Amino acid sequence: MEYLDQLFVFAKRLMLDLLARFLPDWIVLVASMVISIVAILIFAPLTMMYLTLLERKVVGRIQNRIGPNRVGKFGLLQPIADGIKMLTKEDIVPFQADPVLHFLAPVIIVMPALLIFAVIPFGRGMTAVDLNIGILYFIAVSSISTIAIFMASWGSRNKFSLLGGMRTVAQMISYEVPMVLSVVPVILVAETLSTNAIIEAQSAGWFVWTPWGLAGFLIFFLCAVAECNRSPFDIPEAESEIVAGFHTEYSGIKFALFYMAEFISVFAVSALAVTLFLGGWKGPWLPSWLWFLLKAYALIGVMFWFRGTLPRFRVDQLMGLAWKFLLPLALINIFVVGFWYFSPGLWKWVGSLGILGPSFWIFTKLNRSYVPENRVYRLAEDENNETVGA
Amino acid sequence: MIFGSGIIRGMFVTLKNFATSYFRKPDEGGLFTVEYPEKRIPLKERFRSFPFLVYDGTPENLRCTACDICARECPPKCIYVVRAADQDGRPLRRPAAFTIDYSVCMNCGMCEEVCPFDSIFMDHEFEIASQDRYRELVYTLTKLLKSNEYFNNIRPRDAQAVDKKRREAEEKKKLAAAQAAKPKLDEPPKPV
Amino acid sequence: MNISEIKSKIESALPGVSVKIVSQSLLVEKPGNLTRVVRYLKDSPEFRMDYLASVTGADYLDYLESVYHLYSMAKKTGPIVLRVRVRRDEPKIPSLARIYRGAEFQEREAYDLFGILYENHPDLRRLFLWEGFEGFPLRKDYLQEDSEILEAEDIQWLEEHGIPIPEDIRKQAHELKQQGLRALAQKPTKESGV
Amino acid sequence: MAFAKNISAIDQGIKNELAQKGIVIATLNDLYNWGRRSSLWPMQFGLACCAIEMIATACARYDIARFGAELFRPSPRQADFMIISGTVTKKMAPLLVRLYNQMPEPKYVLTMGACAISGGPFIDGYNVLRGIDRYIPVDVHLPGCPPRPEALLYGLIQLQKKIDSQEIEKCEWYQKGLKRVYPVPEYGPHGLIPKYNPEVWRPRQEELRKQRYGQPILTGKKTKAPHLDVVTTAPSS
Amino acid sequence: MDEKTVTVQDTNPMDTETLEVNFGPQHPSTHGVFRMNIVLDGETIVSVKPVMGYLHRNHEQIAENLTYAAVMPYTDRLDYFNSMANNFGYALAVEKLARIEVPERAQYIRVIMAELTRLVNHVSVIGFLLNDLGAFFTPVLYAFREREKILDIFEAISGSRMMCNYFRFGGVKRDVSDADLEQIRKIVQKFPAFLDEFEALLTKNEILCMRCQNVGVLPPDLAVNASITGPVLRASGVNYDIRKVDRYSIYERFSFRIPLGDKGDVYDRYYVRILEMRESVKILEQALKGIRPGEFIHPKSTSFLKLPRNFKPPVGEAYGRVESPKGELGYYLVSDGTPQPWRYHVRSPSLINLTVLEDLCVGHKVADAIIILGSIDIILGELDR
Repeated sequence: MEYLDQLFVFAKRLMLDLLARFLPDWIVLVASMVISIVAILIFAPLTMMYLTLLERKVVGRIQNRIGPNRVGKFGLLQPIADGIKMLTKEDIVPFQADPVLHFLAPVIIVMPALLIFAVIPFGRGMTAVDLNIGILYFIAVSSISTIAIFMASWGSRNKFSLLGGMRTVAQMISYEVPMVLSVVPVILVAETLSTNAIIEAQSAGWFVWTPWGLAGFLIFFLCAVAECNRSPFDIPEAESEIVAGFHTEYSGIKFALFYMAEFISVFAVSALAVTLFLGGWKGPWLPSWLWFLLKAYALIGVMFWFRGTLPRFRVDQLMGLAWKFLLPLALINIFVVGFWYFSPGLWKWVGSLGILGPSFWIFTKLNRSYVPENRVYRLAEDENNETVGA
Repeated sequence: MIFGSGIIRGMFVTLKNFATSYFRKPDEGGLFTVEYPEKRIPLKERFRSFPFLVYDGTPENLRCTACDICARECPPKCIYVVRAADQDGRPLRRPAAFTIDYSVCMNCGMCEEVCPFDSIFMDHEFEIASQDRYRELVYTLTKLLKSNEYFNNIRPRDAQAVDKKRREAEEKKKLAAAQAAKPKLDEPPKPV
Repeated sequence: MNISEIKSKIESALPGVSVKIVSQSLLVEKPGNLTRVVRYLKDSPEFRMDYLASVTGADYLDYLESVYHLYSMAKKTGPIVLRVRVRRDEPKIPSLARIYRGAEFQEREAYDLFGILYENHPDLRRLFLWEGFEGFPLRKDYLQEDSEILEAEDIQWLEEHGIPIPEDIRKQAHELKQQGLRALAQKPTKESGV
Repeated sequence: MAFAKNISAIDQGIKNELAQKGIVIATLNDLYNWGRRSSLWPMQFGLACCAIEMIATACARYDIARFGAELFRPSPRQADFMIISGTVTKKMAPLLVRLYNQMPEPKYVLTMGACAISGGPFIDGYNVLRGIDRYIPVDVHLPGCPPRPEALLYGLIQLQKKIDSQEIEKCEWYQKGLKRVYPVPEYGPHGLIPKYNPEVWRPRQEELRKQRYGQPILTGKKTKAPHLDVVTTAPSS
Repeated sequence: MDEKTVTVQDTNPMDTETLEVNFGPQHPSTHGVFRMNIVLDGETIVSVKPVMGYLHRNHEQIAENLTYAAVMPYTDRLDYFNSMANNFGYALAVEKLARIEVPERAQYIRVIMAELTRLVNHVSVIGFLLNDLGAFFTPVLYAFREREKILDIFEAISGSRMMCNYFRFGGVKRDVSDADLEQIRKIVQKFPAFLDEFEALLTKNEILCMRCQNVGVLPPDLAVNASITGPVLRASGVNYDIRKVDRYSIYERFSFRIPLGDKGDVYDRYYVRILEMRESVKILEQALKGIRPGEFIHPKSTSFLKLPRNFKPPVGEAYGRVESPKGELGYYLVSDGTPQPWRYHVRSPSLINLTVLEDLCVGHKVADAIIILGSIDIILGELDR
C-alpha cells in the first residue's frame, strides 16, 4: 500500500540515488528538477489530449449518442489523430495581422497553464515545488493568460477576435477578484499559503463540509469555470456570437496550443479546487495520487456536464454576476470564517448559516433583474369571425 | 424558489440522459445512434432516391417505350431520352439512349408518377458519391436498367401491385387480340 | 359584405377616387389615389384593415401591376384585394411603407424583381440581388445570361488575375464582341417542354 | 518521377506481402494519412436544405462524431474540409471562394446535394450558380436532394478513402510555391464575372441539357397576358 | 469576416468609436446565409441592417415556367423544415383557383401532417434558439431525436424525410396505412412526456430566463402594423391564428386554443411555441380519433395526376394562405389558362417577420441580436426564395 501510494516518489528517488553515486550534488539537484519538469511536460499534454476525448464522449452520452469510437478502440486514438493532423496543418498568418503578437500569443498562453502544475500536490509528497506561497503563485501565474489572449485578439486584426479579446479581459479580471477572495477563508483557517500545508490542515475534515467552505467552494468553482472560459461563461469564444473569439484567426498547431491551454487550465483549476476545499489527496484505501486524480476528474466532469447543459450568459450579466453577486458573497464569506473561527460549538453552524443564508437571499433580491419572472399566458378559445370581400 | 434551482433541475435532465444512454432502449432515452456503415436503419418501402428503369427478364426486354413523358414532366429537366429507330429511320418503341443526370435530379418522384408504362421507378440506392460529376453521375441506359426482381425486392408492395396490373392488362390484351383474331402487332407507334 | 358594396363605400367616402372591380378585387384606377384608399380602409371603423398581408408585383406585358391583400386582425375579416396598374416605362406607385411597416420588405422585393418604383419608400434598394445588377428578372422580357460562354469582360478579368485562358475560349469571346452580341439565353433549340 | 513511382510500387508490393503475413508496417505516409483521415473537422456553415440534413448527421441518430468529425469549426482557419450543403447562388459564390481561400492546407471540399454540384433543381435560375466546381476544385460529389444523413457519412468515408490514397511526397500543398488560392469572382450586371474559372472547370462538349433544351429562356416565353378583367365568377373559397 | 474596417463615426473627441461588424453570411448562428451588418458601440447595438438574397434561388421564376403539379416539389424546398405545411398552402391556393374539392379522409391526413410538421418545426426552433444562447448542442440534439421519429413517419408515408412532395390538388399522393397511423399515435402519445422533459431542461433555467426575458420586446401594435404573423405575433398578445380565422381545411372540427403571450419578448416567443406544441398534440389526438376510411384523393383529380400538362385552371387569381409554423404562408397565383401559372408569388412569413429586426435589436447587446433572430425563426429558403 505504502509502495503504491509513493510509487512515483520512490521512482524519482531511485533515479536520483543512481545518479548520486557517480555525479556531484548539484547535478543531482538539476536532475531532480528536470525529472519533475519532464513528468509535468508529459502529463499535461496527455491530460489535455484525453480530456478532449473525455469531453466529446461525455457530451455525446449526455446527448444520447456515442461520440468518437472508430479511431482506435473506443476512439482512444482520436486525440493522437487530432494531434497529427494539427501538426501537419498549414499555419496561416493573416495578411494584416501583427506577426510577432500573432506568433507569441499561443506560446505565452500555454506557459502559465503549465507553470501552475508546479505547485499542485498530486499526492503525498508529490508536489514539484512545495512553495510556501503556493496559492499566491497560482494567482499570480494564472493571470498571465489574460495577456496572451489579448495579444492573440489584438494581433489577429479581426473584429471577432477583438470582441472576444475585450470580453476575455473584462471577464478574467472580474472573476479573479471573487476567486481570490474565496480562497482567503481557506488561507485564514489553514494559516498558510502552501498547498501541501492546506491539505494537511484538512486532516480533520474537508473544508467543503463547513458552511463557509461550501460557499467558498461554490464561488471558487464558478470563478474557476469562468477563468477557463468554459460554459456557461464561455463568452470569449462564444461560437454562436463571435465565431471563435480570440482564436478565430489561428490554424494548425497554434490553434492546438490554445486548445491545450484551455484544457490544461481546466485540469489545473480543478486540481486547485480539490486542494483547497476537497481535502486534496486525502482519502481512505486508495493511493493518494489516485484520490487526487479522481476528485479532480470529478470536478472536470462537472464542467463537462455544465457544458452539455447550460446556455451561456450575456456579457453584462456575466460581469454583474461577478461584481454584484459573487464578490459580496465572497466578502461576507470572509466575515463568516472569522465568526466560525472564534465562536464555540454549535454556534459556529447556527451563526455561519444564519449569515450566509440571508445574505444569499438578499443578494438575489437585490439583483432582481436576474431572477426569472413568472409569466402568465392566455389561451384564447374560439372567436366569431365574418368574412368580407371574396 | 431558490435562485439556481431551475439550473439544477436542467442538470438532472442531462444527467438522466447520460445515465440512461447506457442501459435504456433507443426510443426510451437510450443510445439513439445507429452505427451506419455496419448497422443500418431499415429503409422504408416508399423511400425514393433516384430513378431507375425496370426490365422484365432480360435487359433487352425493357418496359420503356421512349414516350418522353417523364422527360417533359421532370421538374428540373434531368431526363434525356432518345428514341431508337430501325434501319429505315422509322421510330421504334424503345429508347436508343436514356440518360438521367443524377447530379440534377431532385428525387421528387414525378417521373414515377407520370410514367404510363410502369417503367421508371425510384430506387433505394443512396450510396452514390463520386469525384467526377460528369463521368459518374450522369447515368446512361446500361447503368439505369435494373430487373423487375430487384424492384420486387426493394419495394415488394408497389412491385406486386404493378405486376398485377400489368398481368391483367396483358390478359385483357390477349383476350381482345383473340376476339379480333386479326392482331396488328407491327403497327408503328405514332411519333411524339 | 360583397365586393361591389365595398367599391361603392370607398367611392362615396372618397370623392374623386374611382375604383374598378377586376376579378373580385378592386383596381384603383389612379395610382396616386392608392394611399387615400388604403388609409380609408385602415382607419374607417367599418373595415379596420390593419394588416397588410401581401404585396406583390406582376408583369402583364402591357402594364405592371402591384397587388395588395388587406386583412383585418381586429375584426378578423378579409381579404380586400387592391391592385394598381402602371405603365412599364414609368412604373411609379406610392409606397405603403409609411402606413404599414410590413410593406417595407415586400415593396423592396417587388422593386428588385419587377422594377416597380415605390415613391416615398424609406429605403428602396435591391433586396435579393446586388447593386449593379441590370434588369428586373421577373419581368417577362428579361433574358438571363448564358452561363457557359465567356464574354470579353470575363476574359479581361481573367487576364488581370493572371489566369491562363485557353485559345478557343478567347476566340469565342472575341467573336461575340465583334458581332456586338451578348451571351444571353438563346431560343430553345427544341420544344423545351416547359 | 518514374523512379519514385517504381519505388512506391515496390513498397506497396512488399507491404501487401507483409500484411498477408500479419505484419503491419506503418510508414510515415500511413501515419500522416491516418491522422488526417481520422480527424476531419468540417466547417460549420449551412447554405440551404442540405444543411439541415448535415445537422441531422451530427445529431444522435447518425452521429458523425463516431468518425471524429463532429467538431464543426465556425472559423475557416480551423477547418479541414468544407461541406457545401445547399444551393450556391451567384450572390454567395464569391464568399464561398473566399472561405475556401481562407482554409489552411490540406483542405477538401465535399459538395452535398444536387444544388451544390450542378445547380440541381434550381439550375435554370438567374441567380443560381451551376455548380461550385466552376470556381474551386471539389473532391467528392454527393448527389441527392437532399442526400440522406447516411449518404453524407458515405461521402465522408469516400473522402477518407481519397485521403488514404494520397502520398506525402506528392501532395500538392507541399509543392514549392503552390498555394491553392483561387481568385474571387465579382458581381457583374447579369451574374458573376467570370462565369467560370477555366483553370478549374471547362464546359463540356457533351452537355446534354444544352443540346436538348438550349438555354431555356425562362422568363419571357409567354407572349399573351391573361385578362383578369373579363373574369366574372369568383373562385369559390 | 471579410471586411475589416473600423469606422470613426464622429469627430467629437468624447464619442467612442463604433465598430461595424458583419455577421454572416457564413456565421454559425445566422440560420443559413443571412447577413446582418451590425454597428456596435462597445457591445451595444446601434443599428442592424439585414442583407439577404444569398439564397435567392429564383423559386418564383422557375415555378412560373413549370406545370402546376411540378411546382409542388419546389414548395418543399421553400421552408425546408416544414415541407408539408408548404405543400398545404400551395395545394389550397391551386384548389381555390381550379375549384377542386378535397375528400374528408384527405383533409384529415393533411391536418395530421401539418400538425406533425408544426411539432417538428417548433421543437427544432427551440433547439436552435438554445444553440444561439450557447447551450452546446444538447437541446438541438434532443429536439432532433424527436424530429427523427416524426421524419421516419414522413418517410414511410411520402417517401422522403424532408422533401415530402406529398400533397396533391384534391387530396394527397398516397393513402396512409393503418400501421402508419398506429405509429403516429404512438409518437403523439409520447410527445407530451418529451415536452415535459424539454421544459424541465429549459423553462425555469435561470440563465435562459436572464437571457430571454425582457429582450427584444415587440409591442402588439407594431407587430400588427409590420404584418408580423405566427408565434411571433401571438407572443405579443395578438389573437390571430389563420387556422381559427379562415377555418381552412377542417380545422373548425377540432377544439384547440391559441396561446397568447404576455410581453412579446424572446422568452414569450419561446414559451408560446411550447404551448402551441401542446395544442397541436391535442389536434392530432382528435384527428387520429376522427379519421375514417375513405378516398385519399378526389377521383376527378387522379386524371391530371397522370398528365400534369393537361391541368389548366381557368383564368383568374387566387390567394391561399395557411398558418405555417412560421406564420402566414400565402401563395398568390394568377392563371392564364395554360398549364403554367402566369404569376406565382409566395408571401413568406420569414421575410416579413424580419421587418422589425432592427426595432427589436437596437439598444441590446450583440448576443441578444442573435437570440432575437433565433426567436423570430427564419428559414433562408423561404426568406430569399
